[in-house]
Amino acid sequence: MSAAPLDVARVQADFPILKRQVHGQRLVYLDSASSSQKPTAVLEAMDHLYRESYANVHRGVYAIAEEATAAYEGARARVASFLGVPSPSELVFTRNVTEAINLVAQSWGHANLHEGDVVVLTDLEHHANIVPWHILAAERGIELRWVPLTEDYRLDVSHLDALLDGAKLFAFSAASNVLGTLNDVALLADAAHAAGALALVDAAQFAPHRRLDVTEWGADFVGVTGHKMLGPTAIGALWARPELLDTMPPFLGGGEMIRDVSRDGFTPNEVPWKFEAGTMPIAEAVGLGAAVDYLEALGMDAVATHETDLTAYALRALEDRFGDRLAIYGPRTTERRGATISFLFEGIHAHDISQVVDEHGVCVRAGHHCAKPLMRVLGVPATTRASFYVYNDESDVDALVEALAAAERFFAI
Amino acid sequence: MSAAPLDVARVQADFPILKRQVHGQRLVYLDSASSSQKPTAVLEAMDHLYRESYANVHRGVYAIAEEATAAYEGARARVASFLGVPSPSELVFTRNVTEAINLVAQSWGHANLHEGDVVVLTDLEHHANIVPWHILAAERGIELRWVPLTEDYRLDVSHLDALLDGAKLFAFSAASNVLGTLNDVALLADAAHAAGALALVDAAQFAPHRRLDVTEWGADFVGVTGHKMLGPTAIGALWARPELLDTMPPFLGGGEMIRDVSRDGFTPNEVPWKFEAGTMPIAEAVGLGAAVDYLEALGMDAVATHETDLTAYALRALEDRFGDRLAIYGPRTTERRGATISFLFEGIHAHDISQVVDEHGVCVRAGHHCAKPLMRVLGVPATTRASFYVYNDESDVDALVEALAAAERFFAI
Amino acid sequence: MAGLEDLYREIILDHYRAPRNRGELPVPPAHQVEGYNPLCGDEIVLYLDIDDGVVRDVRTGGQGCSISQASTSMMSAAVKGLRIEEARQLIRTFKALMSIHESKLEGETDGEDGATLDGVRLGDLEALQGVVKFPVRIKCATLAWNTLEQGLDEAGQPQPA
Amino acid sequence: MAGLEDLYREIILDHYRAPRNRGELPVPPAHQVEGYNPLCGDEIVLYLDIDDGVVRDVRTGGQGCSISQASTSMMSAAVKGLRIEEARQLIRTFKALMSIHESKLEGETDGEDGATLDGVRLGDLEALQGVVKFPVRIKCATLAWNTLEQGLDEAGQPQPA
Ligand SMILES: Cc1ncc(COP(=O)(O)O)c(C=O)c1O
Ligand SMILES: Cc1ncc(COP(=O)(O)O)c(C=O)c1O
Repeated sequence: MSAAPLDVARVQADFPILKRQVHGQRLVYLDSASSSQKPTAVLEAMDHLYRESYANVHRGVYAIAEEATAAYEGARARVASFLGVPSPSELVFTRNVTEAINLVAQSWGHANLHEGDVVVLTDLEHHANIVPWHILAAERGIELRWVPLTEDYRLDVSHLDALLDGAKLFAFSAASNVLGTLNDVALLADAAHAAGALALVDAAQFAPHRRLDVTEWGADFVGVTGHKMLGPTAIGALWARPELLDTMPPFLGGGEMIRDVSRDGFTPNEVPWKFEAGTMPIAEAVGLGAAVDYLEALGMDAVATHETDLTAYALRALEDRFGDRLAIYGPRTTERRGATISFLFEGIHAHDISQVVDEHGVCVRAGHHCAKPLMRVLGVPATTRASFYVYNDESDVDALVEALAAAERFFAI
Repeated sequence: MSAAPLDVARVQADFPILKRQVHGQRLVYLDSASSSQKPTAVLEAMDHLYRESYANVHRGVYAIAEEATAAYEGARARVASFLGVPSPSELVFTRNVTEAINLVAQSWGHANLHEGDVVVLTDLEHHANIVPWHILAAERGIELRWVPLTEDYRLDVSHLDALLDGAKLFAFSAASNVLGTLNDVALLADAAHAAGALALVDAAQFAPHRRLDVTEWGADFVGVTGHKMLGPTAIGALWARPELLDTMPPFLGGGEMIRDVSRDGFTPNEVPWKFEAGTMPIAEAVGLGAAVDYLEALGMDAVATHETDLTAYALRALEDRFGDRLAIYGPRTTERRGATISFLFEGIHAHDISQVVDEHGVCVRAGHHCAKPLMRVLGVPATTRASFYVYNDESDVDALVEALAAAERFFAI
Repeated sequence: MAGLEDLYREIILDHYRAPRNRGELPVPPAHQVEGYNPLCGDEIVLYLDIDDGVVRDVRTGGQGCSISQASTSMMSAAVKGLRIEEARQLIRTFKALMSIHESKLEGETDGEDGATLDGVRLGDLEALQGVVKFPVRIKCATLAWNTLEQGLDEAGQPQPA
Repeated sequence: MAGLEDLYREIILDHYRAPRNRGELPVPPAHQVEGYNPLCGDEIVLYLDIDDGVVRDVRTGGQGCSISQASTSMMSAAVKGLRIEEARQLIRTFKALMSIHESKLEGETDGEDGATLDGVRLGDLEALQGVVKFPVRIKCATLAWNTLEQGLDEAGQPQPA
């Protein structure tokens, strides 16, 4: 583990897009919570595969097919190790975390959830961890319950045991993509288990930013998504306890996931391939492998420290400059908090803010961030969200503040 | 439409991997039916997106998000036009054709197929177009029927009407990935409709090689897979009649596929986004867009002519050199036939052949090609398969023949 | 390259700051219809008082960005008093305006005759044509109109042949 | 770089051309068990005559490549007459051989003491160790052994502690 602090200038040099200008301004990318940019190492890993060793995997005995298979399975091993997964065979590649959660809902859910069964979610979930359960609820008549928020935008665990009473599954995110809140995953997983429920963790916003160890968390299912953690699009991963993977029925059917097929039926393959139907995201897995290598080289502790420092700087800068005119939706300190900051100006719509700051080269998200139930809880239709990552520095915060000031002037009544 | 014949030398120069050597030999890639190699234009299109305009799509109002959205939706429009799809909104991006077929099985199938309903398949289907129906059969008690083959490895349509009688769906491939057979899609789709069934076409092995026009085919669902048509891994597409897409329930749940979500339920988005849950294969869609541009620039008529000529040459060369010692599983002439040739040597296993020819730089597939029911019909456990594409020429056929001769000597008894 | 002033014309900001026809109407007799923009979370509610084939009154509610709010306000002012067929014609015209490709607009002289399309006078609405240069925002501008169309459909009014 | 001669040793080709113990045994008393290699379509059928804790007889059927056929033939010859615990030990030893990483093998002198692993003599089986250099083929070599293991399990024989 690297104890060296992050050398942000060096990191920035690894991200080609940061050399770009928009509207004649330096690109200030503050939307990594939506999707991160990609370092050269990731792009080159994929390019190298396609230029040197590309073939379909698991299928050919010829040299480049062996190389491609080794690259794909090697990537699985590296991602597994990055997530603290005991054995690569416990890690299923998916398109993204959305598919990972749908896989659990449809495979484990269909086999285990019946009318009247309870699934507990929280008020800060992303649609990816809501809609699959709604679909199941409509099909099966399962009941959904919601863990509410406290005044300071954290999960209110004071009635958790009552909510979990009789539940079969507790599905929650490790980090909120709107509020920046980091949840206490081990505590929530323990509570689930104490109630006899399984714990599913949506780690989409956690894995890119903090060291993640699935065994330390003690959960049962953990999903991540590659494009938010410096990897390419179209690759994500689901870890599940091997006992669960072994007994879960297949999700999608096709090549690769079978052991035998006849006119009368089929026998599924071993895990993880049982859940990997058809030609998989081969180059994308290799890209994600390179991404976790890159993060490991930076050191996840250094990443966390950098992000915490930058968040503290940003919270202070926003407050100093705008005071009460700017409302922050999320914890005001860096304690158990990631580098995602949602906010609103009194009387100016999030969308309009985002449009004006774009003119200054600053990319922030405006909208419901795929968390409409949370928006209802917050009582707003949308927020503006700035999110920071390894390639951001204080000058990016400064650019944001200046651009926001300009937007405030533009819409001044 | 370009009438110029294919300039294979120029095409070869566009595929960086072809410069590679294996075991000290020139790489002779004859496994495009499994997955094609990628031209520089495809790799550069993806690289360009990541280096210049990458952001999540449909979500940001800032400049690079608009550019990425335009690139993604532009790719949809180009792929749609390549496939003769009337409107881009009728084209859903998927991971691969396997997912496209599973989408139909789970969405349309769950809504429309009930106990006792009949789905008709054929004896030459890939597992991707079998296992999803097996899963549904096990869940729902639907009945599967199989269109048999003739002696000359074509679909035996003599009892088609009887087989289709009472069927709800006829799902078949446009081109066999084992035999090379090209089916008469329009005829099969007409027969389905005459019986009151819908027609689903697995066009995985057709779209890369022949001009495809979904409206000319008159089918109801058509699936293709990007990695076999010069595109990257992790992208495929499903076309369906808009009336069908409109009424089909969602497949996976998550961000992007919704219009609204509350604690009580959700409203799906418009098509095609209703079926695109979570962050999609953005760069991969752009790569596939570049791939179809590349194919269109070559001209699909030129591609077809080139492949037919090469197939004729290969069939002749194999017969001249090996006579009856080599059995070909598939039509012996180029009529209604693609450039995929499956064969076996008397007394030598497909796997061993493949291993020995690899030593000569020649990549061929050995195995059941994800078509085990077909293997049972053929009465063999596996075949060796050579498949040709735009970058192959007669010298590749010659290299195959020489390598096979060496393999025959090696295993001579 | 489109600038902010193309998007945020003064008249748009004016409608945004002082929206016309905010409020509710008793339902029934009025029809109530809701629209969402899934991208940005904008919500709009329309109350339509339709009588004898005429849109007698319109009231609007909901929340949204300046573009969607201004467009709602302008729409409400524009359709009030129109016959249903006229309102539908205006919807079509407005949507056509929104689907004109940027490159066409670039060549246009500034609004000289851009104010009519298919012979329909657009008036204030013309100010929204700059939105076309910001593709993501087009849905903000069309939300009110799609919702109106849905409202007219739901109100069971016959569609023109 | 591994060459073909590493994979296709003479003794392997010999077992492939003249497989030992092909045939069937009456079921019951024999146990029948089947194995598949989903990669290449290889199928194998074993008939195991197990009596008093001893593998009295083995017969094999099925189709496959030279490696899987040779491995099946060698396995049948090696386990015939072994006590069940001995057979299980041999399975473990063989699988361990198959999981030795290429780099370790590269450094080895050619089979000098490679013929024992965990103190178990491998005999002819040693010839299969070259398969390790061809990862895709390892499953061909282990198919017979996995099938045997499954057969011993299914035959209800107690597993060693
Ligand atoms: C006819 C046919 N259908 C389906 C598939 C599955 O394609 P994919 O693995 O890309 O989903 C293939 C290729 O393997 C094929 O040849
Ligand atoms: C907490 C959370 N969960 C799930 C998702 C969905 O990720 P994806 O779209 O990659 O599946 C996101 C990101 O959008 C997220 O922030």
